[in-house]
Amino acid sequence: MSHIHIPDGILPLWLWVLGYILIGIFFIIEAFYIKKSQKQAKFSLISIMAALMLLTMSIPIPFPVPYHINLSVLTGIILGPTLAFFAIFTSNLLLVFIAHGGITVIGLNTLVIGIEASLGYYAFKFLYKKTDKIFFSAFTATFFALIISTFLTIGIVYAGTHNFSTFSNSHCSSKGVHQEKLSVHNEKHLDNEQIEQQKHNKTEEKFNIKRFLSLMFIFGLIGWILESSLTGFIVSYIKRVKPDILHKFEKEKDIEKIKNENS
Amino acid sequence: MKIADLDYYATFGNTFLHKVPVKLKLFDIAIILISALFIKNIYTLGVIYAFLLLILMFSGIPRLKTFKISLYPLIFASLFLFSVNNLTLPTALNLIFKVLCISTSFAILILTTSYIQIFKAMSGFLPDIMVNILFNTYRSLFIINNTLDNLLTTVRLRGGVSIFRPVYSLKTIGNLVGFFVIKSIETSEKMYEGLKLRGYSDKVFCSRD
Amino acid sequence: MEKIIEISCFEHVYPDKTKIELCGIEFIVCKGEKVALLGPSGGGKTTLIKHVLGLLTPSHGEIRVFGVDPYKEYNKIKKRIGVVLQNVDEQLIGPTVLEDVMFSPLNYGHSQEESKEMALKILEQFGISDLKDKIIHYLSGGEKRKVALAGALVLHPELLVLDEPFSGLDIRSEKEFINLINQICEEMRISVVISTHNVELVSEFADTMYLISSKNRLSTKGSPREVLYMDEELKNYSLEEPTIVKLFHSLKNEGFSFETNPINVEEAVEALKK
Amino acid sequence: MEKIIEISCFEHVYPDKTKIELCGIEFIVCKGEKVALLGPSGGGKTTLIKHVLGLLTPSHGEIRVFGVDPYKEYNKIKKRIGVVLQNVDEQLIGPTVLEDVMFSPLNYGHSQEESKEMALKILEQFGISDLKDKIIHYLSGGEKRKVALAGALVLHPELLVLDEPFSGLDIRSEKEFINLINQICEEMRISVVISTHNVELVSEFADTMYLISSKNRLSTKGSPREVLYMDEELKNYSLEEPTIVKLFHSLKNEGFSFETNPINVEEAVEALKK
Repeated sequence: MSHIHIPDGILPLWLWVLGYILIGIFFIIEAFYIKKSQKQAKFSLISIMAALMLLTMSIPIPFPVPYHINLSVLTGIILGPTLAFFAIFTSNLLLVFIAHGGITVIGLNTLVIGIEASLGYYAFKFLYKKTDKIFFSAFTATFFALIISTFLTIGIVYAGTHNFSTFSNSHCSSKGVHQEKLSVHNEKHLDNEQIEQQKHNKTEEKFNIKRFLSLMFIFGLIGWILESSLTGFIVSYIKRVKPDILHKFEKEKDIEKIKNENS
Repeated sequence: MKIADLDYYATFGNTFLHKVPVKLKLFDIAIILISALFIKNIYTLGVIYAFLLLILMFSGIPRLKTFKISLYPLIFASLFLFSVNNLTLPTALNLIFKVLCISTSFAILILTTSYIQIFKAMSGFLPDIMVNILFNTYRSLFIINNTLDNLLTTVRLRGGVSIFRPVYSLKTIGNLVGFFVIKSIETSEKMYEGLKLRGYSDKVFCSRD
Repeated sequence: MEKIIEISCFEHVYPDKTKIELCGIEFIVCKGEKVALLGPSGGGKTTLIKHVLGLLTPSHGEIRVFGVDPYKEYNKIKKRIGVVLQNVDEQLIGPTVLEDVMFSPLNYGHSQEESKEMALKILEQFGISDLKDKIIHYLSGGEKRKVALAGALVLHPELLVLDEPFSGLDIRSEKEFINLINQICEEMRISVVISTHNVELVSEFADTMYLISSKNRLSTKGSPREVLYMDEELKNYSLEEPTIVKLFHSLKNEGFSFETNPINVEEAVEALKK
Repeated sequence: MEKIIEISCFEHVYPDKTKIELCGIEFIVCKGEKVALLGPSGGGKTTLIKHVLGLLTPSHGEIRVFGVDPYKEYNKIKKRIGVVLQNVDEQLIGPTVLEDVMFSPLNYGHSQEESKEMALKILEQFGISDLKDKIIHYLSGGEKRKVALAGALVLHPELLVLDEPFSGLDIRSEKEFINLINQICEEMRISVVISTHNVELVSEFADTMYLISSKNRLSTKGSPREVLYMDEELKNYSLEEPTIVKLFHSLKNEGFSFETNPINVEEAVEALKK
């Protein structure tokens, strides 16, 4: 549930434009770095991971909830913490055209899932180095990354919608009036004000962060467990069949081992 | 609906919408997007949506399929609407219309315009590496899609996965995806080898529009 | 004789409106029979096989496998059918050979021990016990095919379906694989349906042959000897005759006459001696 | 004659320690020569080809292509080599046929117009101009192969390298593809290296044949007629003789004698007439 499946039209302009700006800056720096470090060859791997993310979504999961695999943490593990952003951006962009997610939120989406992938990568690297248990490391890393990114999502939605009543025009004006009143209120009018405000609160449309949080968590928890176990199984499989894909982690681990032995 | 099927309609369909220049279509989408984002009047939004439905009705593209695709974002819109205290009908309708306007126009676009055309139109203002990634992703999608189809068919023919043994089923799917990942990575390596042999010089490999 | 597959004139329309129509004669596979579907690539062989396996349902016509409609009730018959599809590479799921062969038994509710026993038994029967701990990914093409076949036969199905089982194999591996199929089918007494575009090999395993044309009409049926000597028919189906058949056709055109229609080297030697 | 490829005894060790050793005789391809590498799957054909293309470098031994070491200086010679790999799908970049064929010219610095002209010309030469706006993944296997070949030849290289170009094609498409290769090579006068496991087809295009064994030693060289009649050699390389050769071997064992060693149907008819 880490995708911001928020459709277009909910988040305010400043927020999603900010998302685009941040991701744009990131990409410019990254593209420069890729060119400098002669890593252009990576585009092939990036695109295959984007294609993988898109296609694995259609794999039916035999659970009563409609759930689709994301593979964001796996993408992080395979591509590394920065290149994963490109794959994630690409898959988001392609998804927009099949009405799966909004076009305005691509920037934010890429940010959140990219951070998820990066966190997953670092968590996996750390855990695998320490424990040498492949399934455990992948599972925990994914679970951890998903929790963080869900909070990030909730935070973004909250930042964008806590003053939700600006949403439709009728409430827009009343809110304006309301704020004006609040700003000019003084001790004398306090009682009056409070009564009025309570009245207003009862009828005002307000984004309920608690309810959203619990909805996200109920759906989220199932998703986290599914995604984490799947990532665990996938990474274990890769480790058994083609360990050189996880080569970079193995190296790290070996160095750690030698260190331990020496100490 | 699968991307491969959508691409097929977009490529081989022959409706009047298929013939509209891509840039014009993207321009229209942009207008609809901006209107949907900034118009707050429910009736205006309703009219735009009705207009889009009308286009869908008479466009000659598969109506039901397109309609179904366009409904998908409603699931998430409703998740959001459930979280609003004292929700009123106008607000709900306002949001639903916004969402539907945008999703319907994208659904119509993707059934009448192939990804290649869209990418080409976009390639003018994207960095080199992004253009390569987009075109290569498109190509990779179709190469590895066959692999996935074969894998899923095999699992089905060999007994399928069962909801009653969740851990075993998850492990099976994990193995399947793991295999798919390995196979895909190998494919990407070979694709890059092929590119190199054909003289790829770290530039954009597709002609920009 | 018990009919395992029965297909009367049927038609399939793909989403892109490609129409595959396989009519003309009935397609029937009896118990214990080995049937080959011969036709050029893209001629509808795989479509037919997908219908038998319940992966597709026809727009018109009826398909019966073990007496039921496979599309609707595949679950009822799935245990009785073993399948190896075209791209073997993408059908082996287990990380190791043993785990892959154990996949079906486990899925059908056998215990871990039972499944392992069954898998080991079939691997032994196939003479590939030594592969059991190998990682699938590093097997050769021929070995992969054997493992896939073992996986398909581990539950002793009554019908074996093979889609283009020889593509990509070198001639030696092809022959080996055919011998294995023939041997196993005899031992287990199962019916087989094989689709192939390889005219040279078809006579070595098939009792009955169906020709499927690129114009997508199923219409010619017969024994390999009959069908392979139908010069005109083969051309219509855009197939080439096997080398031996071609040689004897040429010799006949040169005025020689033979009593028999040889389809393999041994028979050809016999015929030429006379 | 000018030697385009020269390989003396060389050895390659893969990371998993599989050792591929191709020694015995020198592997040489002269200007204008058509050379076939024949051997069973997994016998080192692809390894040899990867060395020629500079994708691998040998642990021992030396490889010279156009006089340079391809691993170190492939850039110098890459324009002179056209390649079609085993899985054409992975080599076609698309999105459309025309754009795919234009890929190499564009990357070698030709302008958009020039590249387009070159691509159109070669497509016409191949008789596939009608495919030019088609999207790659909607082509048939045979068409894809033709497009890949067009893409490899668009810059008129001096050497064409084909790795298993026939796998997965039906016999008719194989023949078509061989005819195309033969015709184009004659027109453009290029040298060709083809790896294949198909003993039946090899005589139809090769001037010289090398046998590569699964024991990974390159050692037998000769014209198809010579090599295909080396009964014992072929067995050592775990290859089967082509049908016609097998027939004539059997006939000779039965006491018949022939003046020639036929390798195709026409020659066989001639021989038998006598």
